[in-house]
Amino acid sequence: MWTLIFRGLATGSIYSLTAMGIVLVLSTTNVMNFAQGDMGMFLAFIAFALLMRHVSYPIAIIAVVLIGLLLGALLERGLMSKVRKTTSHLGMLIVTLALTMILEGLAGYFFGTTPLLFPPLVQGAPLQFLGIILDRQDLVSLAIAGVVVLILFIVLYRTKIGIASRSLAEDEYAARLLGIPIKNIYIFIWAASFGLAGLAGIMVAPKLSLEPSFMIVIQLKAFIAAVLGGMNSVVGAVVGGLLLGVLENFVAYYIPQIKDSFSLILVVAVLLVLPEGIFGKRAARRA
Amino acid sequence: MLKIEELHVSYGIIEALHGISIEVETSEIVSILGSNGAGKTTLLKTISGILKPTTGVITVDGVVINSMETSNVVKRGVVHVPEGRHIFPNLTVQDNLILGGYFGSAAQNNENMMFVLNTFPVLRQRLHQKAGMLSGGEQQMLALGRGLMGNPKMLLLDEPSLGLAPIVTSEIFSIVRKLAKEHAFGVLLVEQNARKALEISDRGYVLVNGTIELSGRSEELRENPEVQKLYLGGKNVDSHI
Amino acid sequence: MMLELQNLTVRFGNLVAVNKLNTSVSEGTIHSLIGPNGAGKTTVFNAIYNLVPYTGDILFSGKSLRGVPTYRLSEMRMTRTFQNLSLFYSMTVEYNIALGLHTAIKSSILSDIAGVNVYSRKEVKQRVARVAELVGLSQLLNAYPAFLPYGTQKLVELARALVNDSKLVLLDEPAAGLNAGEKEQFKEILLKVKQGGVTILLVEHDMGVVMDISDKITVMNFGNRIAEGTPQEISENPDVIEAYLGVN
Amino acid sequence: MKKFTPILLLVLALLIPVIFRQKPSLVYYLNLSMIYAISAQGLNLLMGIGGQISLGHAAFMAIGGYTSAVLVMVLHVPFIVALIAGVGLSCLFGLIIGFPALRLKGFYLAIATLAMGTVVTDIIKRIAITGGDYGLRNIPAPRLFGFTFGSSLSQFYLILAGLLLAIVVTRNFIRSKSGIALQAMRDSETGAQAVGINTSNYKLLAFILASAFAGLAGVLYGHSVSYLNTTNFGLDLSINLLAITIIGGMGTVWGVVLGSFLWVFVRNLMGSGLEMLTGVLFGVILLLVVLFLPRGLSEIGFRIAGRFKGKNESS
Repeated sequence: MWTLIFRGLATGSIYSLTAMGIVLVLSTTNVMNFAQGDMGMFLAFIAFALLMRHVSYPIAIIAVVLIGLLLGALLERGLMSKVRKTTSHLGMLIVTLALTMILEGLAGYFFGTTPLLFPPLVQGAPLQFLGIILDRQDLVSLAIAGVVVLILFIVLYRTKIGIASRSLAEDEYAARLLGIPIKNIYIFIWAASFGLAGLAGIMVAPKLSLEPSFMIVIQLKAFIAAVLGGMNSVVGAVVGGLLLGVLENFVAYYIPQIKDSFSLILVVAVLLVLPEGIFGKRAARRA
Repeated sequence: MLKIEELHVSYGIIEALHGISIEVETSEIVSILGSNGAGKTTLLKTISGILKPTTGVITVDGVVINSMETSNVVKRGVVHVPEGRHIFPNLTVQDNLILGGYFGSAAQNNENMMFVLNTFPVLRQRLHQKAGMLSGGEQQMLALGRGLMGNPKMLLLDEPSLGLAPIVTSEIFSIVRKLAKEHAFGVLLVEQNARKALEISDRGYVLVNGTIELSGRSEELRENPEVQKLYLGGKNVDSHI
Repeated sequence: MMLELQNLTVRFGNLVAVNKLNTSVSEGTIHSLIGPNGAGKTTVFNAIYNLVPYTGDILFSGKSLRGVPTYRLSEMRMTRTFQNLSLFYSMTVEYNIALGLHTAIKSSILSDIAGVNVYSRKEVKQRVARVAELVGLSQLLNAYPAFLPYGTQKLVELARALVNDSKLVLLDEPAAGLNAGEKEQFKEILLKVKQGGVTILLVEHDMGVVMDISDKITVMNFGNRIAEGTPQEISENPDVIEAYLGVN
Repeated sequence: MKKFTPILLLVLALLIPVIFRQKPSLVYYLNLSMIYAISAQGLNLLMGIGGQISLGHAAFMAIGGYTSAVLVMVLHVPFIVALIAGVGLSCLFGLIIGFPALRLKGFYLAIATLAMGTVVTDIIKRIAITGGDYGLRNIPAPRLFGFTFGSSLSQFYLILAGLLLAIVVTRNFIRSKSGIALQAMRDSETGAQAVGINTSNYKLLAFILASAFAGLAGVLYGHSVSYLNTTNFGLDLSINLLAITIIGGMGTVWGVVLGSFLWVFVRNLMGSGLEMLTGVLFGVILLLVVLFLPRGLSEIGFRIAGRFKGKNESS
């Protein structure tokens, strides 16, 4: 029972990381990023290349996150800022779909489509604690996810740039009137979400095999987590991801026949019945 | 201090302002009156750099600001408190205020925060609540307070009385007047509530279809039959244009 | 009565946007709904169109509109225009107006697949031409609305609302953004429309327009009806003067 | 002149396989292109005319293909019956998937259709009769009126007929009352409701029609390629169909055909080892189209045609 919950949380933490990136971008820039997962996939390949060149694990992680931040900033300046001006929401969605085609194509071209084995973050037998079986890999990924969530929260709620990002999500016009340098905030947001994608990619890669499409499933689950969380709050995304991870583990254990479709049916149901998400809140709009 | 000369502004092919000239001095409150669609909000948006004029010059203390980005206009001390308040409803009152002082140093912001909370004591009680939970009047105070956090030399107020009960409007207006006089900044006030606006302002301009139709000292405007007509719609208000 | 509002109340959370509003619109009149920003005027339109939940009742030609979906109203001969234009920008003015006849023309899935263009029928063209002449758009039928001045676009929307022989037309701020000349033209057109037997319910900010053409005016403030009467009565009403000029 | 262009094109189309009969692989790719064009034509109606989005379009091809294949292989029903059943079932699912569209817009609709599409292929995979992970092999060739369309060449004409049907129906529908109502809704939903358009019904209609095309394409795919596997009808294909439609030009009938040919040929004719770059190339083209050519590549065609016309008139 507790083992199930723990495993669920470990998987859920990965959903949360990806969902946070999606929600961060969606709520501030109004772009639903279908490429969040593939951004992580691309960075996981870079991490793989580094590890193969005997770069140590921690350095590879740091390098990938830094590369992610840089790519995110480039993506915003080079593409998204231009797209924002000229196209509709639908257009922006298609732009991110195009991005998935490009990223998967590039990864496939450089690394091939044969699944690769990504070295695990840590090795060793699972730990036992009060009768719960704790996988080391899961423990590490939970810990990393926890630290990242904490850092992101401090940034979003305690720093000017974070508060400004949240204000942009609520009312861009007002943010502009206050003189907030919106350009920089957008760069910050895309950089942060690309960085998050990289971390998620590295967490997932050892669990699945590394191939150009390996993040698609996670991307889908992250969408579901984001929808559960109400699409507009980063807190919701984290909780939604963890909840989905746990629910999935229970369903897979007790009713394995429906484990693949369960979350998909759940998301459609939530969208139709509770469009604000389970934890979502209706924005406290002015009268 | 704020000087606007021959300002023309267009939306695409449609011109909304046809050559407007306005001045506001330090410590002076100037109201802009006019019906919906007359171009009042367009004027404020152009001053704050949201819209770019086709021709014309806007200067603040002699510096041309009409080609600047909004963030630079704000740095020059021109702060626009928009119609409908536009507070950030899901952010706390404190976060709303912090964003008003985005460019200030920490020390300066602390000082401003104290000042704003002393001016609007209601906000102090609600500092950690979500701004969306405030009443209409409190939200307007928050919007004003957020504007004051930016150390304005020139405050642009768009319809501060919108949706507020008369007594609340009076309270807010008297605070604005007091602040402008004591802290020596200019106020450009756009208002539908013409009588109220003329009560607190020193001078006023009447904007009709993108042109200044009348201007003068507030007392004069208040007595002017044209102004009365504009607001209660006598016959042929438009015919003399 | 063409339209009756009985104790109409609309709440958004704690805010009462419209409070127990009672009024009736007589057949063949121009009835205006005025009040400062945020007084609840557009909310009344939205309630009539079943776009917001309300209590009380709304009767159209004696029939309650409760639960009647928005799209049915056109068939019942009630149409409206919008504060922000809602034209079909990928289509010509002619088609924009002709679509007002959507409920009047029948088609089947077979005729759809066979590619029958119902709007090219002679009868449709005639009706469109007639209403285009009424509002002065005859020369512009082949133009695309996006290239027309704002005021003319508003006329296209009006023509679309009129083409299906509507009994009642709800106009939301039709004069906003019009220049002086266009306003004069608009007033004349509305009076002509009224002569044609159409009842008009008007939400409008421009007092010049309202005072000149209304038969009856209802004044709202903070969701409440504060006065009702002829333009003359309204302009002398002290409550109205206070709402607009803020006399203490 | 203009009147004869379609006839000219048709004659050319009819001659193509004869000209290339030495190259059956080329004819095979032509067939595939046409199949994707039929499917994308449905997406064109849905997105280009109806303004709705679907990320589950490929699933309807799977429904059509599997239904027809299973009926022919297991129940031995005539191809024509299986064809109708495949399209019919696809329509039914189109109706079902259309319901969320009544409440959801934009991104949310994209997620819902993505999820539902995935569920559909998932369910198909789980039914034993469909061959599960191994897929369905040796699906018999289409047989109509006693004639078996066994070769790529004969299938070419059958698929061409399907494509022509799709094109004609799309063209007609765009001008019909329903088509115009859908375009009105796309331009302004509030305006459409004000003139009495029952927007819910028309949205459902758009989904049903789109699924009908996809279903038809799926049936033709199954019986001509003779192999079906759910992995070929996943999100990947849905996205590619979307790309085909947008690159070719949403709302234009011929653009979609152009887009399909481009996609199939670029993908299959790029040298070995470079296949993966097709995705990159298509992604880049898609980006450029979204940024610079809102009407897709067909816009370039329009411009050239326009210039040509202008020259003719001036000379």
